[in-house]
Amino acid sequence: MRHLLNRVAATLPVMAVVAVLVFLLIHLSPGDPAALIAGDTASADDIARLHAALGLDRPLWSQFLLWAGRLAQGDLGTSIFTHVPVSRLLAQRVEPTLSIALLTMTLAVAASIPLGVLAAHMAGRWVDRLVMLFAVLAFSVPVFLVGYLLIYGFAITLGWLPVQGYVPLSKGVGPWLSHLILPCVNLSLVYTALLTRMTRATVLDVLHEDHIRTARAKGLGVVAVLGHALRCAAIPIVTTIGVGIAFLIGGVVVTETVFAIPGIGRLVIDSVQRHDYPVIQSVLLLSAGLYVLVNLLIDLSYRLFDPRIRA
Amino acid sequence: MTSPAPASAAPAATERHARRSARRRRWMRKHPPLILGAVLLVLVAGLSLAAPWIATHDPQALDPLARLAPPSAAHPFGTDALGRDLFSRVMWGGRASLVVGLTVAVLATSAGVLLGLAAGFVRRADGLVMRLMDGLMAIPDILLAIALMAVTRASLTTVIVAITVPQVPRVVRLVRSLALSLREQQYVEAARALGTRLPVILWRHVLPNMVTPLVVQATFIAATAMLTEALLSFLGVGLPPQIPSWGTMMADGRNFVAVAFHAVLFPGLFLAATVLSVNLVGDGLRDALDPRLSRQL
Amino acid sequence: MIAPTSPQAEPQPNPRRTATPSAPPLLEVSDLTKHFLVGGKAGRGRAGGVKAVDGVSFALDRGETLSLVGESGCGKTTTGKSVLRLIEPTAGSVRLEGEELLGLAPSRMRSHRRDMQIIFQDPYASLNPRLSAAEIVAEPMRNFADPAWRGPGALRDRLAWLFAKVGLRPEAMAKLPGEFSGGQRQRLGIARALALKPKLIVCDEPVSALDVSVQAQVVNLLMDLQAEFGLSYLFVAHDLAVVRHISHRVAVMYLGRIVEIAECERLFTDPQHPYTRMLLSAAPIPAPGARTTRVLPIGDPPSALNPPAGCRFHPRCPMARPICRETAPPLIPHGSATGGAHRVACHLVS
Amino acid sequence: MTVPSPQADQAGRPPLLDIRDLRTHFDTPDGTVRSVDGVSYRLEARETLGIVGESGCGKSVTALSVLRLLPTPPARFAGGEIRFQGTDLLGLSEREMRRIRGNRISMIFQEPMTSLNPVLTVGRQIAEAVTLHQKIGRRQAWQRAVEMLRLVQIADPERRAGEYPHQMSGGMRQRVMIALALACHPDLLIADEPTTALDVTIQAQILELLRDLQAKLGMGIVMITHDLGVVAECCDRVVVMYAGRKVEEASVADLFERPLHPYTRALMASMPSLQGRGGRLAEIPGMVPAPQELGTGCAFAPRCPLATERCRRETPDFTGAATGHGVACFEAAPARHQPVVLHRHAGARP
Amino acid sequence: ADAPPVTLRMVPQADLKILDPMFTTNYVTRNFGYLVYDTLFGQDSHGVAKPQMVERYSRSEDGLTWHFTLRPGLAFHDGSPVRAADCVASLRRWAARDNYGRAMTAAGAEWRVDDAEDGGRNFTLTLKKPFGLVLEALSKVSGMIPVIMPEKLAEQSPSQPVTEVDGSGPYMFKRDEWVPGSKVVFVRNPHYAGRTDDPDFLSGNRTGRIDRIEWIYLPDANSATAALTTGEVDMLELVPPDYIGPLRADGDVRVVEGGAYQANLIVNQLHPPFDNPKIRQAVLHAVNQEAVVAAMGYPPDLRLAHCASFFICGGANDTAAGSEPYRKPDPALAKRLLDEAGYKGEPVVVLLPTDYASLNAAALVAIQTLKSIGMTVTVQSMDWATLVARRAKKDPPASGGWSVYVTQAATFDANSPINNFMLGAACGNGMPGWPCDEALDGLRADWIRAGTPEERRARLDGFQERAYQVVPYVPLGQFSAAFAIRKDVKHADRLWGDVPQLWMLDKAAGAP
Ligand SMILES: Nc1ncnc2c1ncn2[C@@H]1O[C@H](COP(=O)(O)OP(=O)(O)OP(=O)(O)O)[C@@H](O)[C@H]1O
Ligand SMILES: Nc1ncnc2c1ncn2[C@@H]1O[C@H](COP(=O)(O)OP(=O)(O)OP(=O)(O)O)[C@@H](O)[C@H]1O
Ligand SMILES: [Mg+2]
Ligand SMILES: [Mg+2]
Repeated sequence: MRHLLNRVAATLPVMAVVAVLVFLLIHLSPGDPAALIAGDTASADDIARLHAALGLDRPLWSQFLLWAGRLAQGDLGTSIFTHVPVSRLLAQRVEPTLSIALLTMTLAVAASIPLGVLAAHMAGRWVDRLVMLFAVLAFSVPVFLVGYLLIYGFAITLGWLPVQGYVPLSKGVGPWLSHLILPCVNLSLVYTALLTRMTRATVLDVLHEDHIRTARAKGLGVVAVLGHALRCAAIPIVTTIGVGIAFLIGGVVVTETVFAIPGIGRLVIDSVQRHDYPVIQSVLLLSAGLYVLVNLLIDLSYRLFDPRIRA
Repeated sequence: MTSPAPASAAPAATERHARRSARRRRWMRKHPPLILGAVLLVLVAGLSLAAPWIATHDPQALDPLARLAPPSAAHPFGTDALGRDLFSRVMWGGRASLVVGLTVAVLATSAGVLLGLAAGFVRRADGLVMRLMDGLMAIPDILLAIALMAVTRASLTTVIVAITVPQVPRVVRLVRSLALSLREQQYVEAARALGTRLPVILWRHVLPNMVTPLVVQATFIAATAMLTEALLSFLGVGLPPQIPSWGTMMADGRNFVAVAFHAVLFPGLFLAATVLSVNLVGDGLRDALDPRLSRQL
Repeated sequence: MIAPTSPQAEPQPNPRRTATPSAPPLLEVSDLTKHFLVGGKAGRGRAGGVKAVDGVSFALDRGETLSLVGESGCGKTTTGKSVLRLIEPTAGSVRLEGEELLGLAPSRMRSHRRDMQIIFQDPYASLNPRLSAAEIVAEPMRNFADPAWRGPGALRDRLAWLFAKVGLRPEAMAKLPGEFSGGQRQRLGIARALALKPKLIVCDEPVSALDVSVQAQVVNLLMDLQAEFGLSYLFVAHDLAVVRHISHRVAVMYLGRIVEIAECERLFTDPQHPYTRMLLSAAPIPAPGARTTRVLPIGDPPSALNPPAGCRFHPRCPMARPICRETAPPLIPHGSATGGAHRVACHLVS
Repeated sequence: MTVPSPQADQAGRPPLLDIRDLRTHFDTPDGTVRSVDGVSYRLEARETLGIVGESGCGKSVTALSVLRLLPTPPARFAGGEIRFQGTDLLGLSEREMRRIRGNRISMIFQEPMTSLNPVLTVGRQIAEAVTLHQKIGRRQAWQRAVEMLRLVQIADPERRAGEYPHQMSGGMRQRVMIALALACHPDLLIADEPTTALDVTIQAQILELLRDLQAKLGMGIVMITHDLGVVAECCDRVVVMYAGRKVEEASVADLFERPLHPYTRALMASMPSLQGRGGRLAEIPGMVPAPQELGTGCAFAPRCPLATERCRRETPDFTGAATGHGVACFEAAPARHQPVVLHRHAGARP
Repeated sequence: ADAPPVTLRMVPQADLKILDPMFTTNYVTRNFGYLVYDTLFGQDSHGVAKPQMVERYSRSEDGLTWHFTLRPGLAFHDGSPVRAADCVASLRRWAARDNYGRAMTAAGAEWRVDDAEDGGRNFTLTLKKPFGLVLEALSKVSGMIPVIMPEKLAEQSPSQPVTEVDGSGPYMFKRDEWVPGSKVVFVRNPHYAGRTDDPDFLSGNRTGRIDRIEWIYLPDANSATAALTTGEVDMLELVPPDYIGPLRADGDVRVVEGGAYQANLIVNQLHPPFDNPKIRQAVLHAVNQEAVVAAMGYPPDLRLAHCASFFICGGANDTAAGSEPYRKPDPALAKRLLDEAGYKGEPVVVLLPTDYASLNAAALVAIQTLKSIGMTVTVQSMDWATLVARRAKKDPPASGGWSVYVTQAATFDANSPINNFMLGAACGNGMPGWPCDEALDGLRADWIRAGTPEERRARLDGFQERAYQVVPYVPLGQFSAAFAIRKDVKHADRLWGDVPQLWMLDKAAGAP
């Protein structure tokens, strides 16, 4: 319990740093948010009034305190362009993004761990070479190029899957899934590559450790030995899953654009193009929070995998 | 030293040289990805550098009446939505990718080394630097780059900065962890015992022993940077369109994917080939120089 | 219970001393203590942490070899490095030729480094793999500009001399450490330690990693150098045969404390502390049938994280009495014949 | 050839282990490494055979060859056979081999710290071996694990079985390794430097334990070590290896009394003794050759004071096996008790 | 029974951000306005203003006093009746921002509720000076349209958009289903009181036939087009130009011409070099309209090789007056004019939008044009939102201002001296570019006051002749946009102009 609290407490400074960074990012920018909010026909007076109303004339630190204070109360502000509370905008878009992220992660983990273990077992042979070639290719080809290829092939030419969009889970698992397959396959390629490489490298490392020789000297077969190795390799792999969350969130921006999915990624792109700062800030905070949260969970999960950490 | 020494040293030297080059050849044969990557990279870089002589058209000349033409003899890669010759643009466009890749790798690595060494060797700096890096790491790379682009005007410099900033924490963490382990190395301890000053220790003992992982890391950063540049351009927040780059070309072409796939395909292929070559070089270097790195990088 | 911070008496004048009686010994360590904080981040570790070295005192004369022996983790390395301030001791005093080293400013400390050097156990890890042999040996000389080796010519001569001293051929100068064998690397380490003409060398298990045949070469070299330059060695080792061969005096450590210290000959022929006896009886003798009976300690060594109260050896001591559980025995002189040079920390030895 | 004939012993049973002219080579990018190049030895039940030699001479490779635990490639059996109770192990399929490993032949490794799986309880690791080879349930297997831990003198085995390796000291881990190795009552135990990483007191405990267990369970033991002391204490016969070859084989008493091979003699002379502080140790000049640098001729010739032209040209056969004391040396056989004149190292004048 | 609602899915031309059609000139917001709000008058496909909410109206002899009476039964979405007071408040709000509204205010317009008790159905407009375009103004199709919203909404500050939505239009906005950036949902307004006459453009019976309308914003041209061909959506409001050809070839899809547009080069007339009309003329001479519209991607049949008018060619006000010198692009003449005007290489700062493909293309051609006549061009790329903010700056180009940007205007923002957003701007206006020519202002006022069509025509010609001399902006060419609708949607042939009249469409129940 103490441990848990300690861990949770350790995330606070990270989030505080993120908050400062996010705040500074916008406030050190050259544009004037007030001019943007006021719109294209506003007069200089209008802008000046807005400037004051938004508190933009105050010193930076006081603006930060004001902003952070509201943030602490869960008030993310209001979108400059749609005048809708940012929290509502985000809430509307969480489902598609989470769906993509979770499904992608599931696909990637399910594919990469067997692949990585296989490659490690076959290290140096052609299976390994093939797997590594796939991994390096997936790392090298731009996500969106693959996305368009997938759309072209599976949605337009073959017509098996929808081209774009998102159907909420409440409309049925079938439609939901059919809309997610292409984007998730697209996105999972990179993630799978990352995890496969990591799995291979760690398992390969473990396979060189002394206790694996002990296991083999006991008479264990290949599968059991690989099982042993995978257990020992769990922590780096799980860590990579966590670090990969950042990868994933970044990738979601692209896939959502390519597959026209109304998720948080699309929101952020729209907002960037319109300088809708409250939205950008909130998305940055949200994704950093998600990253920190996932990595906190992963951190806590280490104890499941490695008894040495339980002490 | 008297005269016999050089006389006997000369054959020894040539012999050692011969042995080394033999070893190098063997070593290269053992690492086909490295060779493949290096050859590919040299090829792409060569084409980009030779663009002024290879290009058949002015890469910026518009010809609206001949837009989106499929590949033909006059336009080997076809034309884009404004009738510009894609072949010439692709040849020229490599420069942006290479410049971005190289600059980001150098900048991120240098910044990372400075901060990482500070964190690893100056106890008071450690907390501050690492908290800052944790904060930066928590924001996904691409989002951070996008956000940075949102607050600045698009230009080569801003794109490079926006791509560099998210990469720095990675290097810092690597350098710091290397520094922490090198700090405990006996030869560093020995240097302290010998009265060597900290800056000299860093320069003579710590930095040279970081070079291998850093070079490998830098290649991966270069590859990531090229992809990110294309990605930012694709999302409309990257290089300004007047700079021909594979990324901006694909961004230009993305609206025409279904009617003129070639406008995306050719720059995409070149980008993929370049990134692939850099990744192969990185992987190859890692495996060749220090196989244990594969877990860290 | 109230345990005295140091159960050991102040160092006594050493009868082996060669200088005038009024001059201080070369090295005088008293009450040296080092506690490592454990448990990761500062503050959250267990109070006190690992008591790696807990009140160690001894003196070392010019031209003398004092060995530290004991089981793994008893604090030998920590003691050696603390003397050089490669590890910052928690408390105590280290005096080199009478001058206190602890608390010296880094710049002042640096100038003392010329007099004290260290040779490490691992001949692979202690040489920077990217520097040539000549650069490695020249490093200390570059750090301290001395007229004797200032200027490239003088430096080269000095290097050649050093290489010859440790039995390396001059051609070896250009090679990288990776191109040497273990024994040759250890010679490089010795040459580097020797470069500044130190008075004291801490040898942290310098031969443990070497093969028997090479070990003999290095042991001989160390002894030759001592004879030639009057060096003093603080010799950390666990191979009792080597220790017996090379030392003048031996200190036996157990869990951060010295339990017995004596002239080498005496310690091996007339060990007093039960732990010393066990240590000696445990060493395998390369002669079939030589071993008669063997008394071994009970169980495993306790952890330095929370050492037992009283005599630290009592849980493993077959002769332990109630008092051993309660009071830590002081390190007191044993036998009048030794003039106080043989000291034992045991309630059972009078 | 002087390989002992494959005839059965008096009882008509084949020997427990009979290695004949084993050659294990490694194909590396830098050429073929002949790590084991013609090694033969024989072991009877209840016998302990010591194998000594310096680092890299092929002791471990020989042992791993027996269990076929070397990765192939790069390892390759270039010749010879390994008969275990009459069956040639090199001819078995991987599946058949697996049934032998951990069941009829077990192995203990040098590093107790890393040879156990850090994420599984020790009880489970032992029980796993038991369920693998014997048709018993999980509960019984666990019971067996606890029994084995008790057998190797681990206190409170029920609790310890549920602990992880990191919760144990080095000595305890090595005992767990022994328990694991003996869990299926193997006929042959190969111990590859089982005590090198341990303190002397713990080493003595472990060696005693092994002796005890051998008396109880009656397995044959191959004891690999580089410490002649260990050999003297616990082996019946000894094989001395140098650079991938067997250079001498004798009963322990014979070997220590009248070592025949110059290498064996030099080895013994170079060891400091516990008997007194000595002058200079006898050195063996040079170093152990790297296996890929081996040419023709006796591998020890470059370091050997007795070497002749012939030694450098021809590889000496192993002779005298029938007498129970064999040696591979042209110069050795007649030279009983002849003093060996050893080189003094040129650079190390006193 | 619970038959699933018949749903029409349309890809709008842009994302709906602002919900107040009297606040912004955004076309999406306007289209949104026509769905959820109603107007007093509606234009038919002949450009004639027809009473819409108004049952009857009268005009005094001198044209200075107008009486309006609302149709009975009009109701807002919550069922409450539409009152004269709501109209008056809405019109006042509109007059504060719109060009027409301001012009009317300048003519002394005053709005008044007639029957004081609870707001009634009658209200009055009084003017101090003659204003010939009252009905045109009240039925204006573009820019900020005079919709009628409840009094309490209309009374909010006109410098902030109204964020609530409550209208009396044919459809209701489903705020709970609104996903900004992605989806806007409308359902049929049960309280809508339609007229009895047939629907015609924005007039007549606008009662919706389809139960539910979803606007699904798909910024990616490929996705949008693919979604239409696979039937995931029923309609694209604005077909990406390059996909017009492929969609025409698709048997399930009908491509409908969707109103004329004019591409424009806006020049900043506050600062050199474009404060000099001669330099503006030079640019006008240099422009090759065909290249511009070709670059924008429109197929040949939807673009004009050359439009010799500031107004929409083929529209009500099409006239060639004064355009004679500009019939052919003449770079040589342009260069000469530039020399004569004393152009000395002052830098021309072009704002290049990166996120609108067709504007980007047009701008790039414009840049090439400017360079080709020897102007020093500095390009600054930015997204449209930044550009919109930047263009409001009056600073000199060298210190953060700008010289040139490219935009486009649909028919109703181009086709008259007052509709046309640049020609309609008088001196002292806030329109970026800040055109100011006193003579032109006078001619415009004359045109507004003109009583008869003939008179108006003549004054229009005069106005355009002057415009060709002072060049308030540079027209870059004219093209037609296109809708695309799946063939299972009925009545697509009734669509006209660039406003999607979704209330006219119908779809068989049960169709996907
Ligand atoms: N940096 C450190 N942090 C925490 N504990 C340490 C540290 N260094 C040493 N210790 C602990 O201090 C104790 C003494 O360590 P030291 O290395 O001095 O032992 P040693 O006698 O040299 O052992 P060995 O024979 O194994 O080299 C051990 O318990 C060790 O775990
Ligand atoms: N996988 C391998 N590839 C190449 N060479 C190998 C491999 N394994 C062992 N060798 C070589 O075989 C030789 C014998 O090694 P081995 O491990 O048997 O030595 P050892 O006698 O057990 O030494 P130590 O006392 O250090 O354990 C060494 O020179 C080693 O370099
Ligand atoms: Mg030590
Ligand atoms: Mg070995």
